[in-house]
Amino acid sequence: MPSTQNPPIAGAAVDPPSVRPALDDAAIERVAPAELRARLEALKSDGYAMLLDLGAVDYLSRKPRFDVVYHLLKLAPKPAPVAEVGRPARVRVLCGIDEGDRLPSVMDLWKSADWAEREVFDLFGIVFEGHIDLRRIQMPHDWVGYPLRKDYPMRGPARERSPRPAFAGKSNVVAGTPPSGRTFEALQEEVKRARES
Amino acid sequence: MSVGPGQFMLARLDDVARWAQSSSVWPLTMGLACCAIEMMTVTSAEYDIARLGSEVFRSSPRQADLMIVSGRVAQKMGPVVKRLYDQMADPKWVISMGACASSGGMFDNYAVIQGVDTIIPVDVYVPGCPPTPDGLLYAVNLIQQQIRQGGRGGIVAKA
Amino acid sequence: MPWWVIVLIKSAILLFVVITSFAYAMLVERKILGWMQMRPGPNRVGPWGLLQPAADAAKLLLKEDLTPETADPLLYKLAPFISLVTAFAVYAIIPFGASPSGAPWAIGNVNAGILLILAITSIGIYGICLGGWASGSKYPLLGSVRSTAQMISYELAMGFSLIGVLILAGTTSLDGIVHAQTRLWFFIPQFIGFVIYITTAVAETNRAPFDLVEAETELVAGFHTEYSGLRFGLFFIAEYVNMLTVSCLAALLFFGGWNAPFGWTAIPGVAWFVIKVAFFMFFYMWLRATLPRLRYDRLMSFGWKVLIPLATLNLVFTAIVVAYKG
Amino acid sequence: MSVYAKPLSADIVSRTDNTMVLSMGPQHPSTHGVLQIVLEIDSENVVKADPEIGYLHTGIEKTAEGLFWTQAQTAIERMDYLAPESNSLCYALAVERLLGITDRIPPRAQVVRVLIAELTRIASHCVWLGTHGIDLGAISVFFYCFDLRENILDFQEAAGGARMHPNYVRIGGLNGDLPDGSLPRLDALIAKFPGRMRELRGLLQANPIFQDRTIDVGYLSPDDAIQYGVTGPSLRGSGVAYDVRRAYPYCGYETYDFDVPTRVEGDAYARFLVRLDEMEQSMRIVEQARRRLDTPGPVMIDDTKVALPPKETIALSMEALIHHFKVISEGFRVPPGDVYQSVEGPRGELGYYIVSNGDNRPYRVRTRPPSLYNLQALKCIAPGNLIADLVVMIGSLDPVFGEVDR
Repeated sequence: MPSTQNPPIAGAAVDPPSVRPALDDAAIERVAPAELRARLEALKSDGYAMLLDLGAVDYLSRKPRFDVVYHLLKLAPKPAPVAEVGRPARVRVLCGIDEGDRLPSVMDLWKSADWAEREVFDLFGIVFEGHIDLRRIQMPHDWVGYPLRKDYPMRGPARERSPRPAFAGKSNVVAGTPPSGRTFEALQEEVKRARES
Repeated sequence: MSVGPGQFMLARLDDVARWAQSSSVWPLTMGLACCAIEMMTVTSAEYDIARLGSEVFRSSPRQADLMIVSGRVAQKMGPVVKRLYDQMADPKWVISMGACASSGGMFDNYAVIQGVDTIIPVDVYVPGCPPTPDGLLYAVNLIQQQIRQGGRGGIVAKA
Repeated sequence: MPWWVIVLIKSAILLFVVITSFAYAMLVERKILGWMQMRPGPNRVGPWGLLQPAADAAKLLLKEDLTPETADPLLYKLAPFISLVTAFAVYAIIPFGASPSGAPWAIGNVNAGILLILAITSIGIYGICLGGWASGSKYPLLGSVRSTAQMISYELAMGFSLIGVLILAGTTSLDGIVHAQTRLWFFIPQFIGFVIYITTAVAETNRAPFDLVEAETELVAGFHTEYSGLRFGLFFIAEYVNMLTVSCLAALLFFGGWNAPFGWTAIPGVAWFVIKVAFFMFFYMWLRATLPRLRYDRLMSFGWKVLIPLATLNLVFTAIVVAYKG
Repeated sequence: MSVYAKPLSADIVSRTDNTMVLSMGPQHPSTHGVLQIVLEIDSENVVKADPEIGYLHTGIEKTAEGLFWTQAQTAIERMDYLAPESNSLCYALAVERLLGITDRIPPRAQVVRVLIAELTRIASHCVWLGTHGIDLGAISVFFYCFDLRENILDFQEAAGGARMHPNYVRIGGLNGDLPDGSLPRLDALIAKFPGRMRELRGLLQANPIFQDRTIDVGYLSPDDAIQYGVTGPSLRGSGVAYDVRRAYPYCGYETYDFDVPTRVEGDAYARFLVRLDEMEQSMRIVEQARRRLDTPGPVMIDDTKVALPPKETIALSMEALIHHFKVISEGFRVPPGDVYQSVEGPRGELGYYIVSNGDNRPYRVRTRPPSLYNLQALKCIAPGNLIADLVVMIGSLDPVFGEVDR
């Protein structure tokens, strides 16, 4: 896939988790998308009451392309002093998924998955089946493209082709017409044109 | 060319107006990112922007004279900033606080508008990441100077 | 000289005094807040910041006057004037001192003075209600709804708290009430009434901790969110003039007006009056620097469930005592 | 892909006849930044609250992918701008794990890291308390808090060179030892702290209006808190004493003597008290760290592959010059692997999931932002309360939008 990144982002994609597991104290599991839901349900009923984090990684040239990473914490949902909490177990569940495939949503298991899944959808374009309100969360709702994918240019498609205007001499005398000629409308136009082409 | 009494009077009134506007610059309560914390700090005891008569932070854009763009302006926030600027009543001034607001700073990426001056006119740029409260105070001083002299345009608050 | 010329001159002097004192009340408030917060406060505009109020006023005057498209144009433009005119009108009957012969220093001496003041200040709140409603925007609307509720719950308790004073003085004219306090200031026999009055007065003038109407951190700027420039300034003026009014009333009704304490008559009566008013103004500023804001519904229940029953009890008790003593 | 995002409009909030939709933010004095909450209100009662975030999305994670390992730290500090050193500490710890040098960090560096992290926590809580006070209308608290914060920032500036983002904690240790004269300054701060805390407690804790505003407001049950992934003081306000410093100690936290304050009430007042207690506990740790600072020692790992060689050796040794040039011009390479490292930030468990593919830049830096998860709980606690309470709830969850949106 041609990339227009600037500066170039590290090239050869390997799958680091398969190279060197267990650098931290979390137990690591790799699950296929079909078994993901069942495995997470089992973990939940096993006492992993908190979904610490839900994120994704794009291994551009790997098959399957994305890893969705779940971090779970075994913490009982009741008031407890320090001694009782102790050192709750952590588990990391990795699930490989290809572009266009869908993952089951875990929003009904852990409510914290709501925004996390929306964020992964927004920035990676991974669709979670069963999420009740899957829409963009970080980017404007009419944004095109998924910025955290490796083939998405760092500065966005709109600006990546055109070098930014000279920095010097930037001042503005009258509202709306800075000497650089880039008003808000012009900027919007530029973005629109870039999106269409 | 002779100066008639009327013209003289007008000139004096203009001076009074400029003095009043420069002595009572009320900023808009609009915090964006890291710089917003330093913007808050400028009201605190050690810096005290109140000395200049500018501690009256107004939350309603209608009543504010000065917009301090304090932090990076995301693509999603850009239209909001523009709208707030449009909602402010004339005369109004803008300080672009910090590297991100002035130029995008270190975040030269898809998400950040590269300089708030692409969407609204800026009067004073303050460098720094974030600028110290002293820097912002100096910028407000420059704004006052600018109002008194009647000019508009991008000034960089260089120490 | 015809009588109306005298009234005009008196009014002009009074207007000047009130405007000056409100302007400097604003500056002093900013200074006092500053000192309480370990900072100097305004000190660059003119010597010691003395020209700050003038600069603020001139700036507001020169600021663009916006009218939102959704606003009701007539009421939107009228509302600040309602607030302002009623705020100033009260001073027509407030006496500041007395000549040696006993005649009060006031523009007009009205028999039913206290009632007139209550009536006029009640109209003032319409400025806030109408202004908020006519802005055609949501935050001002919420602000004006709050002000309506606040008006209903607090006017009543305030009125009740004053009746005790009226019973003791046996008159409704303001200089009569002051004369009745030559021996004993009413805040001693009417202490509960005084506390209720001070509380409701803060609520009436929408000052912290009862500043719900413009609660900045909840409703952006409350009822005047959409106002800019001069009209916003008028609301501002009205607020401070009202603050001055309730301070004057507190001094007149409970602190003996221009009567000197402990027979210290070396200082003239007017000066005593000013000192007392200044004390109450300081009290307001102190409150603002110290207390968090009450919640809207708590304010209502505080008014209805605490203040009004208390004021009623106070009233009944006073009436019984006065009737018993004959 | 045919899934399109729905635009934000009034119709996403279900409305009945009696309600109106009110947009609170993104510019609102008490949303603590650029949060927008689309409220459905019935007079002043909140029927439904839908927080809309992303107004400060900066793409820091993407930017970090394009920078060297050490450079990325600069961008990462800008996430949680109230506690920048917690971010850099967590990131540095994670990268140290990937490099396998965790055990070789000099002890003095660890002590200073603890010191800086705890001072940062106090400074962050100062900003929280000040703004929380302002939200409630108690304006003076703000000034006393910022005065204390100013002292901490002065210390930080002396140590790292900048007030807010000093980038003092580095991969492998610290950017230089504490400068001369900073320990007396620290002692003065330690001496000043209890008095200031008494003032702050006096102004708010026993104030009946403040109690009235915060007690029983924003009740978050332990069950809900864990469901929503709430951590930090907000979770401990609900009674669960989960603290990363105790559960997964780092930087030698297991050798410090401190309590983990908890409350079982779960309301805004409980969270307020937990944070105040936490400030005092942090000061306890600072005092202990201060005592350990009397013994001098190195503050950077003795490994010129990762750390810059000492400045004075560069002019004398060819090898040092080469190492210096290599580290500056192309950074260092980190063996491939992935790691999840978390620290207890002022807002809760701040975690970094970092993937390295063996290059000199991070392949992926995923943050576990405590504010994002804490703020989500707002959807649970907001309905059924007044707008005035909503302000209290946002304040008591203490979100920082640099971190929520990144």
